[in-house]
Amino acid sequence: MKARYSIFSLARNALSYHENWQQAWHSPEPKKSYDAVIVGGGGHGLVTAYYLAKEHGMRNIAVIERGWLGGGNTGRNTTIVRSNYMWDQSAALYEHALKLWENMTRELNFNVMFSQRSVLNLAHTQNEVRITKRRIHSNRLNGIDSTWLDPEDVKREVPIIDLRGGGRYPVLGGSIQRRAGTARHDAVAWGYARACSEMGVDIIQQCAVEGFDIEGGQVTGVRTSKGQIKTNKVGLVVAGHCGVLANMAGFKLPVNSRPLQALVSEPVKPIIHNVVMAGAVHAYISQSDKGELVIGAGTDAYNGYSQWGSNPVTEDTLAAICELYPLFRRMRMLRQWGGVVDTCPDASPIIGLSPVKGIYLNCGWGTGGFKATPGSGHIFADTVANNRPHPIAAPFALDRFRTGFLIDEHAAAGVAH
Amino acid sequence: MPDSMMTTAASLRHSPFDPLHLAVRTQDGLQGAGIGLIPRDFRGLVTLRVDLDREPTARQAVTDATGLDLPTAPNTAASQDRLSVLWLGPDEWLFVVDDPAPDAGADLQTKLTGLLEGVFAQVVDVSGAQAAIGVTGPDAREVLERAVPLDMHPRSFQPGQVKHTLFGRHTGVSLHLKDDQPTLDLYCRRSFTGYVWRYLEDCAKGAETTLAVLADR
Amino acid sequence: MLLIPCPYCGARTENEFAYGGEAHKVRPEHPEEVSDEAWADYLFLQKNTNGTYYERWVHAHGCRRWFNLVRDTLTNQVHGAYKIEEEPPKVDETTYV
Amino acid sequence: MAQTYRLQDRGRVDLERPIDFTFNGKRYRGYAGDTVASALLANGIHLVGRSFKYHRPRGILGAGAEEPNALLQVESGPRTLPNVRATQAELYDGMAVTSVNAWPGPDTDVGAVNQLFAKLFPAGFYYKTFMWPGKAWPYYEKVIRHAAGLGKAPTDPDPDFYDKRYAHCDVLVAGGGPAGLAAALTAARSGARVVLADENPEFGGSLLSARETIDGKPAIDWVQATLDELRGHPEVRILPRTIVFGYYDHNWIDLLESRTDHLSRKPDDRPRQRMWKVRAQEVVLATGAIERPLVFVDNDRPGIMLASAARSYVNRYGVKPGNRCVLVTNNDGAYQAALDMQDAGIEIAAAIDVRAEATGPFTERAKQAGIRILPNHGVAAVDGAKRVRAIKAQPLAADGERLTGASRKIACDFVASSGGWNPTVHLFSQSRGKLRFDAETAAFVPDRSVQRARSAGCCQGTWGLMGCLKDGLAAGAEAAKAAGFPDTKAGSTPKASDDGFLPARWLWTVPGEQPVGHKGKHFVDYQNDVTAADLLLAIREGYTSIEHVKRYTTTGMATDQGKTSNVNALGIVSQARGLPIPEIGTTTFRPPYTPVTFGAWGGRDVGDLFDAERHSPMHAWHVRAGAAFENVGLWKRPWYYPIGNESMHDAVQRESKATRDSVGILDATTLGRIDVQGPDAVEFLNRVYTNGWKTLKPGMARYGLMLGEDGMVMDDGVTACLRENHYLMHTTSGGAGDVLAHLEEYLQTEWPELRVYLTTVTEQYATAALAGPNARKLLQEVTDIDLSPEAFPFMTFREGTVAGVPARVFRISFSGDLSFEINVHADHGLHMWQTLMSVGEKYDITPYGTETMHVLRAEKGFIIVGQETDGTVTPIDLGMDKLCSSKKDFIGKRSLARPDMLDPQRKQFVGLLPDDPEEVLEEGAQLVEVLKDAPPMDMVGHVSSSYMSPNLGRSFALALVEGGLHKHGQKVFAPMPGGKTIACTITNPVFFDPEGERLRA
Ligand SMILES: Cc1cc2nc3c(=O)[nH]c(=O)nc-3n(C[C@H](O)[C@H](O)[C@H](O)COP(=O)(O)OP(=O)(O)OC[C@H]3O[C@@H](n4cnc5c(N)ncnc54)[C@H](O)[C@@H]3O)c2cc1C
Ligand SMILES: NC(=O)c1ccc[n+]([C@@H]2O[C@H](COP(=O)([O-])OP(=O)(O)OC[C@H]3O[C@@H](n4cnc5c(N)ncnc54)[C@H](O)[C@@H]3O)[C@@H](O)[C@H]2O)c1
Ligand SMILES: Cc1cc2nc3c(=O)[nH]c(=O)nc-3n(C[C@H](O)[C@H](O)[C@H](O)COP(=O)(O)O)c2cc1C
Ligand SMILES: [Zn+2]
Repeated sequence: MKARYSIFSLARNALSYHENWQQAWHSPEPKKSYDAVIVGGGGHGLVTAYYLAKEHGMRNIAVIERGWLGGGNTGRNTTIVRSNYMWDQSAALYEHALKLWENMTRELNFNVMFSQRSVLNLAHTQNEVRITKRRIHSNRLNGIDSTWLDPEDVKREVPIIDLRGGGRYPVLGGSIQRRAGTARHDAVAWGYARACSEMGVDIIQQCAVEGFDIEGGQVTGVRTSKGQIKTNKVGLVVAGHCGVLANMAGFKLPVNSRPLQALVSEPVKPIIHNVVMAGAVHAYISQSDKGELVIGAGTDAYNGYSQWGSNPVTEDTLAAICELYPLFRRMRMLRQWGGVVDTCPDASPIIGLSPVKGIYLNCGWGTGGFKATPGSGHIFADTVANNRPHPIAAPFALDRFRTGFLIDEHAAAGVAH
Repeated sequence: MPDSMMTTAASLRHSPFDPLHLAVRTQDGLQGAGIGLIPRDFRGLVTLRVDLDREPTARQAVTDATGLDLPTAPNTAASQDRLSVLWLGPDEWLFVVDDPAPDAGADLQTKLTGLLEGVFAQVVDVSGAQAAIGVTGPDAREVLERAVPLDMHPRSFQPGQVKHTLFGRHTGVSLHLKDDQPTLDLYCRRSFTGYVWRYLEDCAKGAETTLAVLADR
Repeated sequence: MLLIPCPYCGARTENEFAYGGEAHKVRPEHPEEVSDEAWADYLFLQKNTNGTYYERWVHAHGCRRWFNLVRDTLTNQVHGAYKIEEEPPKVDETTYV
Repeated sequence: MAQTYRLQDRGRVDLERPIDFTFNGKRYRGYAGDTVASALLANGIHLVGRSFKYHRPRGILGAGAEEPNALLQVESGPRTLPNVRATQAELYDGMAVTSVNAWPGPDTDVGAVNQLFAKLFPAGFYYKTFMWPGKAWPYYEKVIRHAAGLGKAPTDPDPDFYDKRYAHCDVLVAGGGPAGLAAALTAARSGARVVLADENPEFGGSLLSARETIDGKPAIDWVQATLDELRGHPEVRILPRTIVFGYYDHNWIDLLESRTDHLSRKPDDRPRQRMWKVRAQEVVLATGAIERPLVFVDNDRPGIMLASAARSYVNRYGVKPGNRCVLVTNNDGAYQAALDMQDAGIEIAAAIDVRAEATGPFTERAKQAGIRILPNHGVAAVDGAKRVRAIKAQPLAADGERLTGASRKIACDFVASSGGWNPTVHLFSQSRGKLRFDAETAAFVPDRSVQRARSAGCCQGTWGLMGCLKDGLAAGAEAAKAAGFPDTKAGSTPKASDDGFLPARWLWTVPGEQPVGHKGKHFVDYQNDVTAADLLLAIREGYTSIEHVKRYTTTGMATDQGKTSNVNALGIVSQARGLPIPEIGTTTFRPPYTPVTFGAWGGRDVGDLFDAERHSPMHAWHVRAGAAFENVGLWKRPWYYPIGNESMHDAVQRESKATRDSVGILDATTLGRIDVQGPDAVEFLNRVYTNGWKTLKPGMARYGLMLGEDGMVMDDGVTACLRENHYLMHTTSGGAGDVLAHLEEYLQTEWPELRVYLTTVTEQYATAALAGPNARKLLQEVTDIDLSPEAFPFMTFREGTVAGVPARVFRISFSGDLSFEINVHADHGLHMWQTLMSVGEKYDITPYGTETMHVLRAEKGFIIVGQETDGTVTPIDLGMDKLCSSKKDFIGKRSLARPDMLDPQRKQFVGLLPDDPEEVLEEGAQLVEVLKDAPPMDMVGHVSSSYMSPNLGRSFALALVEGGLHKHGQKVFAPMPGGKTIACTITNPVFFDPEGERLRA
């Protein structure tokens, strides 16, 4: 049993100079075989393992991570969490996740700093106004909190914004979801890893999956850089690398991998208190608890697996930030990086079965899967354990690209961060 | 028909520069300015599209119509008297008639179309669709390098060359380098004239040089 | 900012170009005769290679021609460009995990 | 005011030019050439701020970009700048700087209470607490947020402007020390275009801080001579105050040039900063090296600084950091600083040397100079919280992990510390070059370049001056040659000394009296308050990967990005894990090298130039008429034309009615137009539109619907047959660019056999749409075209003159009324418009904007792509399946046959009439069939367009409703916020003139 974290345990440990803290998770060598192998030690993979162990009694399982835990998009995203999606299917999925976020810190006994500071989505054109209102009405009737803001309301929420948008893109209004916000991204990975480890899940880092053993259309094992592992259930949760693993397993996905970039400014005293997204000009901003402005940009225009992101995209985003927040022109960029996101034609994820028996898919989250982390893992664990899609996952099956039942979130917004 | 409308069509024209209310300096020269911009009102512009491999007779037909040999080397232009032809792509050229007459473009179009009868080609009058801005002066390259990603250095952009490129963030322009003063003609889409002009003004400011608006011709 | 060798105009910066995705995808000659699966394959499925990738680009702010490029999607190294009607150049292909 | 610590006999500041400035409100004096840091030190000030987490008093550690402590707020008001490194900020007259993160000031800082609880704040403590009670996190968070951050963001708009430019060169040299200057020289001699950039106001790099000679003369003479020669080469561009901050793909390199920050009065006409976006054929990196501090207990006390910084203050700025110095070092090189200081009259109280034996060329000279050296000693303790007063030295045990024996206290007023050197490999790493760990110097050095770049001088681990010069000369020559220039040969290297800093001992934590973490703090990352104990804790808790260590402890994540802390952290982690440093690896170097202003990235692409505004030839007229404008793509289109104080609603009602009653005029110039020509033009149209084109004769026009290959509606518009094989296609205003790109792609890649050419002619024409019952009468007054219905039927066009200029007039209608669209050469647009306005006066002609256009078309049930459609709507959904030919293939056709496209329950296009004719539905409102008391409710559709119509005398709307095509007459409800519900009836979407009599009139 792990020691619980609290102010008291901190005080107690302070007396022994913090020399007696236990490991948050163990790093064992892989066993010869597992009941299920989750490929990808990002948030989604870890949550999947967590619920497989917790709700489906599967303890002989492993999470296999090529690099370091949480080092994929989980560790490089702008951490926006919201559930105000337009289509019913998406709303169900993201709201399921948001509810789990609201209890995550206590469930894990690990403070993930889920900060429900509210998320605003600005509308800059008449068309955006129409789409935003359509989304708000839909949210409301789906039981999700979402309200329209007139420009003056936007100004009240974000006093530093220039409603004139530099003259070119005036703010015509926007939506606000007050239950939405941000979270400490690394803590999510660490908190779930700790909880998994406690239930006996093997977390194996620095171990890349390099191939699959497939017999008669059924997966029988994975080949990794640390050797062969037998298993007949494999969950692929590798975000931008889903195409690479699908190719290994002999099928293709409707996914393009693209670098998506973000950047932070130097830390300053609190100046912006919520998350503000401006789809029309591709700029998303919030301020972390450490003080830096966290800014998200658009994806590169072309496929790529490089974790940087192209230069013109940075320029465009910072120009937009200067437009909406003229007083940030003198702020300085401290660090810029990228992650490889898995974009689907309809900007919705793929969750469910794959063409290979025993291989399950959880991918296509693109620019916006962090917010889904707990919900995604929860319904995916159910899917893996029971070999059929969880009801919330059902509409997100790969087959929709054959039948045409796309869940096109482009219709609702430019980009789905 | 009301009397006011009986005037000739020519005087009823407005160039894309009219709304900019430019203070054009009519005396000669830059007078110390680092860059001069010249609103080149009213040019005859015609696009030609033809695949010279597919249509071997086209080349001669064009020469018959214009006296110019179509430049086939990428990024080049040919000029003679008041007519230039700019390479825009492997099967695309822009003819520029340096003549303010309202029908300059239409006339050339008619002529080319006639001579290319039976040839698979496209000839389109685009005199209204584009605006031409002359750019000259010792700082012209420095200023333009703020607007376009091209290398403007004489080693890589020589007189007689034309390059089509991105201008600012949103629009394409063609740059035709005419001499090493340098003097260039910049062609942009008409609706972007204000953007391009203001952008160039701002580039001059950024380059810490002075800008003069010079009269055409 | 990539430097892309347009087969017509020469090397220009990335922001003059627009991307067109995987190259050598061919629209079925008779779409009505192909299965839903095959159609979905044409419409949506991607090789999405991590490594040597054959892809379409158009010189949007240049000569407006479409052409193909061979690029390493991990390193962004460009192996060459060729016209739509040309054969791809010979390159040592790499794929990464 | 006296600058007690100013040396009169050395330094490069201009003693003739005193400069007054204030620090925390108090006036001080410095000289031209000073940085804020050197000026403060000249005035005896070390304490400049407080640390991030513990609010510990902090001083000045470095003398350049590496500074982690002395971050200040420069100025207040609109030009304020947070987090400026005092060591880089050039002093100017009247400059006002203040401490950050300290209230009321660094001397008496309230936040310092944090130090009392420091024991509760180890790395990652926040993950373990603030969890109780459950809902309290927001309150904790508020407190945490207020404690965080350093300086204050400006709160006023920036008064400055920024320049941004592209540049191309053959050789870019980053860094202007001896190596960089030498490289620029040989490159320049070859005739190559060279850009040489250095972040400092002066070139010379570390030579500015040194007292070395080159060819027997002061090194600075060589710098001068080199610069003079470089200035004589016309193709060389020399950029001082310019950081090379980002190295991207394909030798694309970003630079930031500072233009006015160092000026007292900022000229209006000069940009504050300039961003250079450089494509370099070849690159020489000559970025030097950064000294690392030693990690000993309480090594953050004000007065403790890097040995190289102390040397720099003495030699470059003519400032004594104090009168009595203790050197703490693990290497020989630091004695060079001690010697220079001693020469300047500073007493070297002692040198605490952690090496078992203090040896090496500089050490020997120090011994000769009488400097007392304590070899094999560690630092037991540091006295003095706000300024170091004394340091306690004690011998090291044999393993170097503990202290042993008797300690002695050495009084001092500052400490110079040296833990070795890190080559500045940031740019090399950004270029994805591979690093190699050099065990001898315990440093990462460049191994293999991935891009066309090479390193020279200290940044590649060449430590002696002569070696640096040689490197530089060779690298410059090689780069020029690789860029295609004649071989200039590096030539012979000027004579200079060639000492390195070895021997050294790599003791990553210098032990103190008590074990690390027990008493006192061993700082690794000063700025983020990360200690050696924090690193050890992270490893103990399983955060063993260096990336986890970084994120758990935040080491290296501050504004200095770990410039001084990086390798020390690796050393400590390596020791704790028992793995060699190369196996630990480094974290990723990312741009920018030092922080870069957002405004410079934005450059001129802000304000009016943020996005291009496209204007029609009639734009100025609309502005004069007082129109309100709407963005449509990049176009500015008149939205409505209010008269006096008229509201938008009133204006639109008036415009709509006036048009239906008499005649209205709309600027339709923005419609996309594509000239389509070639023998296969009809075949092409057949493939790209859903409907058939074979029967369209010259003079006729037809509406076409265009789909994406996924079967979804993409665009629509009217295409006219001008002649055989020659068509003019119209697209939507916003869609024009995409449509042309889409069509060209198919032509060039799928159907190269089709003989068709496309050319955009959108702006060739200016277009006015005249609509309303009096349109014909009005137009007939100004045209020679016979407008009679017989001569000019609906869906045809005619050519002639209008207002005396050549025109092509289409008889098509988007308003549903009798309508003519008049196209003239763009040059004639304004004339045509004005003529129609003046002749139209007698018909009360009314200009109308896009909003009225929307009302009128909606009354007719005409869709707008992007409003009725959203990328998920098929022609079948719109009830336009009749427009989809069954006889041919077209783009998107196959997709319409997929199973889910045929589902009768898809959302389909309908009209809606609210039960209350006064009630205007909100666009975007969702519709339900079964009302519930509260959400959730099942939605069956949404309102896409909704208006009050003065012509119908009531409100109406368009919507998409599940199975709607077969639900005409049924009821649906729009539940609104606040409990209100709007009941409506589903109808046919054509509300006005269903037989089309008006439009054919
Ligand atoms: C810059 C940026 C900003 C973003 N902003 C937001 C936002 O604000 N809000 C939001 O909701 N979402 C955002 N996202 C998206 C979000 O980060 C992702 O959708 C989400 O984190 C994906 O989580 P994951 O667990 O599926 O993937 P990851 O965290 O990427 O985990 C996948 C893991 O699989 C591993 N892997 C890959 N190949 C192999 C292999 N062969 N063998 C073993 N392991 C392998 C990877 O190393 C990686 O650790 C953003 C993304 C980026 C890049
Ligand atoms: N013997 C030793 O132990 C030792 C240690 C360090 C330095 N040195 C001496 O220092 C000198 C090193 O010469 P060098 O030319 O290699 O380095 P340098 O330090 O003299 O010059 C590097 C220059 O590059 C600048 N710079 C660094 N990064 C930059 C960037 N991104 N953008 C713009 N400017 C940047 C620095 O400010 C500096 O001015 C030699 O004289 C050497 O002997 C010796
Ligand atoms: C929300 C968020 C906040 C961050 N804040 C900082 C920061 O304050 N300082 C910093 O150096 N990096 C910060 N980073 C960036 C990380 O240092 C790192 O660049 C990112 O996780 C990608 O990893 P990589 O650069 O190692 O590839 C932040 C990242 C995220 C996702
Ligand atoms: Zn080209």
